This record gives sequence, structure tokens and C-alpha cells, in this order.
Amino acid sequence: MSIEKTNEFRPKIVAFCCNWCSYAGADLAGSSRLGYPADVKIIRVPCSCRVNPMFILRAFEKGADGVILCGCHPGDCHYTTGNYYARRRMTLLFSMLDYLGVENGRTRVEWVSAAEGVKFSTTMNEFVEKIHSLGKNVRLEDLRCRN
Amino acid sequence: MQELVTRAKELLADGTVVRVLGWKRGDLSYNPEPAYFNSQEELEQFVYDGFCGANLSKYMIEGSKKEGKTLVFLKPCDTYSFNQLIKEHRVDRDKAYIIGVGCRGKLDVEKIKAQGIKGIQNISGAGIEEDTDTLNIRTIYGDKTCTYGSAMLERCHVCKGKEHMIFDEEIGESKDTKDADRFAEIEKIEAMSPEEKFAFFQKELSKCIRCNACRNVCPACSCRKCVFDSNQFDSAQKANVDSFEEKMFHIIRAFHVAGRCTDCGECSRVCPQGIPLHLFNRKFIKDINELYGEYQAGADTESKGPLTSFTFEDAEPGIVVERR
Amino acid sequence: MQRIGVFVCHCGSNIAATVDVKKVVEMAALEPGVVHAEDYQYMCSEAGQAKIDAAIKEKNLTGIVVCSCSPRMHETTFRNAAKRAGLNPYMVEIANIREHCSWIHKNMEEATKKAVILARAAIAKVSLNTPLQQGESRVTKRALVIGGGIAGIQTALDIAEAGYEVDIVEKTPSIGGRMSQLDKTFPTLDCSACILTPKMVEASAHEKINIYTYSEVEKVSGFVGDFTVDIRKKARSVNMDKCTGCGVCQEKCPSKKTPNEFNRGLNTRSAIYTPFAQAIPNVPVIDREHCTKFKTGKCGVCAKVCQAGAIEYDQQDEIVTEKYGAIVVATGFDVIKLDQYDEYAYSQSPDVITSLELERIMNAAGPTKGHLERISDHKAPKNMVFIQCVGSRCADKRGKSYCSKICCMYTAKHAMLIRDKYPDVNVTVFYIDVRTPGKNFDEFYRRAVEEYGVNYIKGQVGKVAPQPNGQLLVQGVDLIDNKQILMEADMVVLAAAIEPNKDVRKIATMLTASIDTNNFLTEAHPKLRPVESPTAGVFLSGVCQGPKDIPETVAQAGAAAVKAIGLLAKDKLLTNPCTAKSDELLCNGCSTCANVCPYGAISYIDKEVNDHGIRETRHFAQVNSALCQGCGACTVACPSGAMDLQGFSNRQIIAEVDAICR
Amino acid sequence: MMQSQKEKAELIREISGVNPSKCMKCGKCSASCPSFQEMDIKPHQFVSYVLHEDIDALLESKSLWKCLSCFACVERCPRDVKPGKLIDAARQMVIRQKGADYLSADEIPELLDPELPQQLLVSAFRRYRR
Repeated sequence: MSIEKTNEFRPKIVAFCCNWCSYAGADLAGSSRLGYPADVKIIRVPCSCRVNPMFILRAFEKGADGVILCGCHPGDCHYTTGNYYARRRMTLLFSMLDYLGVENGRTRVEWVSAAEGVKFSTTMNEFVEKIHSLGKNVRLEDLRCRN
Repeated sequence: MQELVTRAKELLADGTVVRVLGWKRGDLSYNPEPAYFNSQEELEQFVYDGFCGANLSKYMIEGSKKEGKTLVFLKPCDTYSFNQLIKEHRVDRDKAYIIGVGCRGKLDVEKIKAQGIKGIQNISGAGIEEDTDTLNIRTIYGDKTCTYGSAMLERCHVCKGKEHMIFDEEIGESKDTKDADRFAEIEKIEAMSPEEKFAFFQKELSKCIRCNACRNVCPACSCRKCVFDSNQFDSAQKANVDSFEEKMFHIIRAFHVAGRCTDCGECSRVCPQGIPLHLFNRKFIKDINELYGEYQAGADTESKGPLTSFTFEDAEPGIVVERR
Repeated sequence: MQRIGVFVCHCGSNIAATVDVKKVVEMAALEPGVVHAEDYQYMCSEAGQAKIDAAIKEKNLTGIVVCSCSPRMHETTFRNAAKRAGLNPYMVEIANIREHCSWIHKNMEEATKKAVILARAAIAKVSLNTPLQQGESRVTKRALVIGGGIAGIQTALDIAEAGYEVDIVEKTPSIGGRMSQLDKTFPTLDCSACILTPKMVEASAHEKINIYTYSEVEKVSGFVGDFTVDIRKKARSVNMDKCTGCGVCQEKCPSKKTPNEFNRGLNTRSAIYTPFAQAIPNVPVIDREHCTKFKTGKCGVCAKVCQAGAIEYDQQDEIVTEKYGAIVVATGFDVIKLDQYDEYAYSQSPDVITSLELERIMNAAGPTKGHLERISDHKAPKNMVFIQCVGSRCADKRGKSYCSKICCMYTAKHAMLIRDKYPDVNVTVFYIDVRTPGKNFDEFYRRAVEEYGVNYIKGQVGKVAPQPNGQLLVQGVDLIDNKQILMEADMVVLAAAIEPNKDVRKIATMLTASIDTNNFLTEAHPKLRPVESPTAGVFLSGVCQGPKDIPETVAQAGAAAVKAIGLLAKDKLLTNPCTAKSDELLCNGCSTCANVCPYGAISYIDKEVNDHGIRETRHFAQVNSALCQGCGACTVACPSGAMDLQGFSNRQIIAEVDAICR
Repeated sequence: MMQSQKEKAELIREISGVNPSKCMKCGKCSASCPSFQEMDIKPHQFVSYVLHEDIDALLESKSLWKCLSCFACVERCPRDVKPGKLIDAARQMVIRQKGADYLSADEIPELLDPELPQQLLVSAFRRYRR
């Protein structure tokens, strides 16, 4: 397979999914054959509260165009309270990114349960579309890491 | 000021404390520096005036490890930092004898220079007891004056109040200096378009030389080893190559102290490049106040910080977009 | 450098139809550290696992990546395969190229590209994996049940029947709890004491059950399988071994003015007392606060009349320390205070009572010997009004936001019993909704209306006004007729909301069990783990978890017992090795991590260290890996990055991020 | 200006600050109301009318002028719905429509009934002269 250079913008999207709800929701989307663009790559974490804001910034630094965090719905966290902490941390981080002039919509948090294969798929479709509309991430990228 | 020296000598003499943490005269009249005084003789060098902006609470991390009690002088705003350090077990309350000192606003020599007053040799009128609103400045170009207020640090214009949150005794009068809205600057930036914001911060942050003065002075950023020096995140100390690294550094620096930052303003005071670093910390404070209820780090030593607590009804991260 | 093997599964055509597996093998082989890469039809089959086994042995692999279906399907399979081949099972990573790739993408080139990237991420992660060992911790084969009501008794009996030792700690002088105060139970109308007392006797006689009454839990330390608990046995002032339970002391005690808690203060009791006739143990206690001997030093009548010489005025509180493997909380409930409900005149008129007080009035052993009569003048009532939802379903601060669940049914019971025994009494019930989910519950309520002629009015009461003639003027509304109703009643019965016992907060703090805003203990999962607390080894029984009736309580008690038995049946507990770990070189001891830990797994130790020649005592976080469940909340909270999660370390996740964004 | 029922309902919600959907239909407001008998639309119905945006009926209702603003319903409502404030808001709307066409203080003495409690007058003025 040759890696062709095309002009078409193919965004790099990192999705952090908690093991108990959202990763299972993504599995369900798979077994239900509910498609979404291949640009989305999932990283499994035990809980949304495991996601350090540094991971998200790191992804942008390395050239990601969008980062989405999925976890159990508030109240359903496998560890009872993890997503509540994640919610505060991400709210503040996103607010800071907005404050620095990073385009809104490059980051997103969505609560997806293990039963919500449909929601997982539609969320990813929406998110990819949003990133397409925003285009390449230039404001946050470390130029050295561009391929 | 003499009252402070007298009292410090008394406490040294009666054995209550074995050393004093305060400010000593610098080589110029406007740059006193934090210092330990181990004897009554050394205290002759003690100074406390408008230029003693340095927050001594962080020095008490080391002070707590020394034998015996240390007398520390804390301005009202410094006591918030001290409380926060107690909460995080970084200082030992029993090792400190705290004298809360009065404050009528702290001065920034850069603000005097910015008024076109160059070649400064001596400044008078900065004394804590002096009841004058004028600073008399002797320069190599002759004598100049400016008002006390015009030379004050930004943080003093948005002062949290002149009440000491923790102390063993209080000496000296304070004067209210608050004459501006703490969040006005933040609101101004929030109202900009994304492009303007990005340009603003790019301009400010491109001045950053990663000298780490902001890290070193910050009483909340007191880790024994900082994540920026750790090999876990690949963020170890490095020079700025591009704009993202500056941003990443400052976002993370501010995020790490979010909910713990008392807004003491030391970061902005010490930045050699004059970057308004408090704009990051204060943005988090503003968000926390708006989203999770008013919170002042260091107002007490027990309450849980906003990032280590939650409510079931907290706003979703989408609020960032919605409230614009 | 790791020696990594990559195994790409076709999953028949499930993967191979959309992902070019050969290409994935080819690309994976180029990654640093990869020394082996192959593909196979079904990696999870025996033949597939044999390939993994062979490669590990032949090529001395130190880590493997399986590109296959979701780790939720076969992670354990491949970990076991690795273990059998002598590799640490935590050196296995899965790249999910089926659910997350082949099944959702149609274009082969795209899917293959993505599969390669997912494989790279897994390879990058496994390069940083370290062998992890599952820890072991021992299990003390003894359970503690806090609370001796029906929930606690049933839990204790079930655990004891399974052959394990159980201790019950009960705060009051007798076990029995709220159920012992009830007269009849719905929907069968059998006598509460008749069904409860045999259970109490069984529990006290059981050789595996040890009951501490008049005792409280003082301190809890340790963790699942190995709790250490201090129990304060309050001074009873009566020797448990000598007392014969004859009751003479209570009869002769001159101080008889203490409000009787068991009868909800409707009458008084002596200072030396057993709460009720069937109390277990049948040994009185001296209420030192109201005893003349303790107040003035004079009296001592009980000691004089006690034939057995059981009275011991100089008894002291005693602290017993015991070890337990499991703890069941069964602290039950109380009725809310009604002093804020002036409109119902509860504090103003003795004839306005709560339903629990009515239970005592209806009970043959109660203050009126079971005769339905007014407390004020002992007259038989002619008209009775019941008011539902007093303090339940309330948005304001006076009441509770939740439905107390049991009131509709017990009110129907009361109404029915009164109409049955006193057919000339008119019974009116004001209700908002009648909620009767439960077997035979709605039928029961309908019988009250249809057969017993209870007058149910949909609407609330706005005001109860005591009249000079002793009557109670009730002003309510009938929403169906759209009429305001003004009626005189002899007695008004309030269905007051129930709330968790006030001591539960203290107990939850000791156990680091979480509690909601209404003081109900929180379940580990509201649907799937309803009788477990999020704190490992702590189980929930009865109303301490949420309002429920007797059959539900007994069912939950049994479920909590089974969970406890399941734990006690194990000799050793294997712990999840993916736990948080603090790096002592980086830890500041600031306690931020402990603040966010939902399991109370982080404690602090002071340790002397030698840091470049400087000796100092430092405060360190220490994770108890038996308690840590591996959520990672602490890792992000930690300002210095000292806290990391094994198996999902900062470096591992960053490596995955980098591999994906490369 | 003609307002739709929906707009009027929103106005009532806005003036009163009441969210009628919090009502659980227990009727405690009507049970507490001293003017219940004289009202054509009862307090609990009032909440329901606002919820269903049937505002014209409310504005023509006698109840507006029978409500004593004693606020027993506000005090006792277990759901914090405050029916009295809704009635108050509807009354405001009617008064605003009338413009200045209402009794002035000077006209009062003539009409004064010596039986009338002083407090009622004071509270009536406070309430209607907004």
C-alpha cells in the first residue's frame, strides 16, 4: 500500500474512552456495524478521570486535529465519582483553550454508555464533521512534528 | 517598621523563635530581598516598605524543616498562601510564629520607570508608616515625583482585602488599595474574537524565555520536583521552539495550581519579561467562581478545593461554547 | 529494549475481509522492538494460542500485541496464554481491529491504514509495559453487622448459617429495631412481633452470632478482608451474666418519669429499663442521665431489690477490638422531626400523631394497651384524618425530596385495621398519589377503600387547627370535586417522611463509604451492584441504602449476606495489579490525591529519608493496593505527577497518543 | 399589541419567577387558601392554567381579585411552586393593561369601610401600586 499524498484533509482524531462505558459503547457500535470515519482512533483508559489535561495538549502538540473524551454518564461511573472530576477538569481546560483563541469544537466531552452504540457512532460522525469544518489544527501544533 | 524590628528582637531574646524570616535591604533602595536573620545584630539590615512585595510564605517550606520556630512576617495576601500550604501539609504551623504586617499596597519599580522616570538613585515615601501619597524620586536627572498609586503592582489594585487569614499577632495599619475590578482584564480578553485572543497570547507568550521564575516564586507551585522536570510527560525543561510549547507550559503551569492559586500575583511580579501571567491563573479562578461557586484558595485550611470536589449538577464542558 | 511479538487475527473474514492483515503484519514488523509478527485465521483458537506460546518460547518475547477483537472479549484469553508460556500476563496488549476498525469501515485501504496505526499504538504501549503481579491479601473469616434491626438480624443469620462468625453491634439496649415497634405488617396483617421475635431469638441463640447491644462502632481501620474495628460497649450498669431478667428492679425503680423512647415518648419508663418485654438480651440498662443514684448518689433501690446482685454502678465503658473480613451496614431509619410543620399542629396538639406513634397506640403492649384512644383525654375517637406525604416529596428545606415509599401502604393498613376493629370510626385519608407497587399491594389498598369504606380524598390538608373543645379542625381540599373541605377530627395521623438514622454519617466516614445528599449510603452501582458500597468489603442492608419495606429489606439483607459470604469464602483475595502507585521521590505529601480517592485507598506515612545527605522526615502518600480499584483519579489530581497508574501509566498513554498522531 | 397565549404565559412566568412545571398537583395551596370558596379558578388550577397556557381565562377570572395575597399557599407549597405569586403576576398583567385606570389614594377615604383592617389597605396599596 502506498501512502499517497493527496490534498484531501484527513484529520487526526484521538478519542479517549473509559473502559466500562464508552469503550464498550464503541464495541457495540462496531458489532452493530454503525460506521464512522477511520480518522478516529480510540485509546482505552480505565476511567475518564484518568485523562490528564496533559494528554490532550500532548495530542495537539503532536498534530492531532481534534480530541474527544468519552466516559460513563454522570452518576453511572464505574468508580462512582471519576467522571465528575473529569467533568470539572475538562470544563476548565476547554475554557482555557477557548480563552487562548483555540477554535471551539476541537475538544469535546461526551457521555456514552455501554448501550449507546448509536450515540457513539453519531457522536463520532458529528465530531469528525466539525473538525473538517475547522480544518487543520495550526494554532496548537508543534511544527517540528509535522510529517 | 521599627516596631517590627523591636518585636522580632524580643521574640529572639525570649527564645520564642530562633530565627526571623523577613526582608533585608537590597543594593538599591527599591530592591529589598527575602532573608533569614539569625541574631539581633543581623536584624539591623531588616527592612519593610512598599517594595517588600515578596511573599515569604513559600520560604516557610524550608523554614519548617529547620530546628525551632521561625518568625515570619506575612502581608495580608501572603497569609492566603500560607493557609494553602498548611492545607497541603507543606509547612508546619507549629514551626511558624506569624506576625501579620500592615500593607498599603506594594510598589513596582517598573511602573515608575514606565512613567519616564529613568536613572533612579533613591526613592523615598515608600515607608509603611509614611502617610504620603507621593513618592519622591532622586534620579541622576534631578528629583521627580509620582503618586504612590501609579507605582503600585497590578495585584494591589484588585486587592483581596487587608485582613490576615492567619497570624499570631498583627502589627501595623493597612490601607485599602482596591480600586479596580479583579476580572475586568479577563473579561476584556474573553470578549475578543478567537483570532484576536490567539494573537494577544502569542505576542505575550513569545516573550517567555522559560527562566522558570514564575514557577520558582509561586507558593502553590511548590512540588519537590515539578512535572516539567519529570521524564514522564516528555515536558522536561527545554527551550521554546515554537508557540505551542510556550502555551503548553503556561496552560499546564496554571492548570496545576488551579483551585490552589490564591491569586497572590507573584508570578507576574517576578517575570523578567513582564508577561501578565496572572491572566492565566485568574481565568481559572473566574471560571471556578462562575461555575462552581465563589472559592478563595487559602481562606481556610480545611475546605476541599474546587478540583477535588464536585456536585452532581455541575455544568457540562459544553458550557464553554454555550455561554459565549 | 523489549522483544515484542505481534499477532494479527483474521477472525475468519470478520477482520480479513476489510483489513489487509498481511499488510498489518508487514508494517508492524518495522516498528522498533518488534522481533516477530505473524497472522492467523483465529488467534483465540487453541492453534492460535499455540502459535503465541511457540513464538514466546522460540523468540524469547518479552511483550506481545494481539491485533484482534475487543480486549473486552479476549484480553483474558491471551493473558492466560502468555502466562502459560511463562510471560507475565500484563505484558499483553490488544489492538482492537475488529469492533473499532474492520466492522465499521468499508474501504479496505482506509481500514488497513487504521489497523496499522492501532497496532503501532499497542506496540508503543507494550514497549513500556512492566510485569505486574496480582497481590494477595488475607481474609479474616468473620463479619460485622452494624445495626440490629430486621436488616441486621437477617444478614447475620444468613452469614452465620453459611458457617461464618458474625458480630452484631446494636446501639440500643436490645436488638429488634423499628420492626419491633410495629403492630401489624402489610399486606398480610400478621403481627410484627410474632414474626420478628423468633428471628431475634434465633440470632441470639446462634452459636456463630455474637451480639453487642448498647454498643457502638468507635473506629474502623484496615481494608477489605482485613478490617480492624473498635467497638465501644457502653456501661450497662447491670451484669449481663448475673441478671435473670426478673424485672423487679424496673418495678421498684422510683424514678419513672423518663420519656419512653420505645413508645415514641407517649408514656414514661423507669430509669433502669429494658425497652420492651421481648427484648434481647433481656437484661436492663441503667439510663445514667435519669437515674437518681447517678445524679445525686442517693437511692440504690435497684441494687437492694436485685436478688441476683447484678447491679454494678461502677461499670465503665469498655472498648473491644475485633478483626473482620466484611462489614455490613444496616443502620436503618428514623422518622423526620416535624417541629417545622406548624400547619399540622404536631407540636401543639397531643392528638396529632405520627404513624409510628399510632403503631404504638394500636399495639397491645403500647401506652394505651392497644385501645385506640386520644392521648389528650383518653376518649375514643369518632373521626380520624390521615395526611400523606408529610415531609416526603418536598422541594423545600423542611422535608425530603424523595418518596418515603412505605407510607401509602402502612396508612392503608392503619385505616383498614381501625375500620375493622372500630367500625363506627370514620377514617379519611388525604393523599397526593397512592403508590402501591408490590405484590398484592394495590389489592390491599383497594380493599381498604371498597370493603372497609375508608374515605380516600385526593388532595392535601392545608391546616389543622386545635379547637377549644378539643377537636381538631382540618381544612383540606378535594381536587376531584374541586371543593375545599372543612371537617372536625378527633385524631390526625401524619405519614411523616423517613430518613436514614442520624449516626449513619459518622459510620460512613469511618468506613469511607460514600453517602448521598439525603444521607443514604451509595451503592457501588445503582443497578448492577445495589447491595455493595463502592468501598470494597462494605455491604448495605436495609433502609440505610434507600427507603424500603420489610420484604424488600429482608431480601436485600439476604443479598448483602451472600456478598459477604462470597468474600469470606475466599482464603486470599487477589488484587487488581493495575493500581495507583506513588513515586516517593516526587510526592509532596499534599493529600490532594487522597481527597479524590473514592475508596479511601490512600493513606500517609511519615518516613525519614536521606536526600543528598540531608536527613529529613517526609510525608508520603501510600496506596493500599488491596483497596485501590485503579480509576486513576489521583494520577491527574497529583500536582507533581508522583502518582501514576500501573498498566495505564502516563508514559504508556503518551506513547499511544504519539503513535496515533505520528 | 396582541399577545399570544404563549407569550402571556411566558410573561406570567417571568413576572412571578415561578416554574409551574414543578407542581406535583397535591392541592395543598387550595387546601390552605382562605378565599377558596369565592374563587372561580382555584389556586391549584391556576398553576395548571399557566402550565397549559390558558391565560385569558385567568385574566378574566374573579380569583384575581379574591386572592388576599396572604401567601399561605406560597409558604406551604411542598414543591416551592408559589401559586400566590402566579396570581399576583396575572393581576399585574391586568393592571398594566388598564394603564393608570385604578383607584388613587385620594379616593379611598370616601369609600372606606370602618370595618376594614388597616393592614389590608396598606398591603393592597403596596401590592397594586407597582
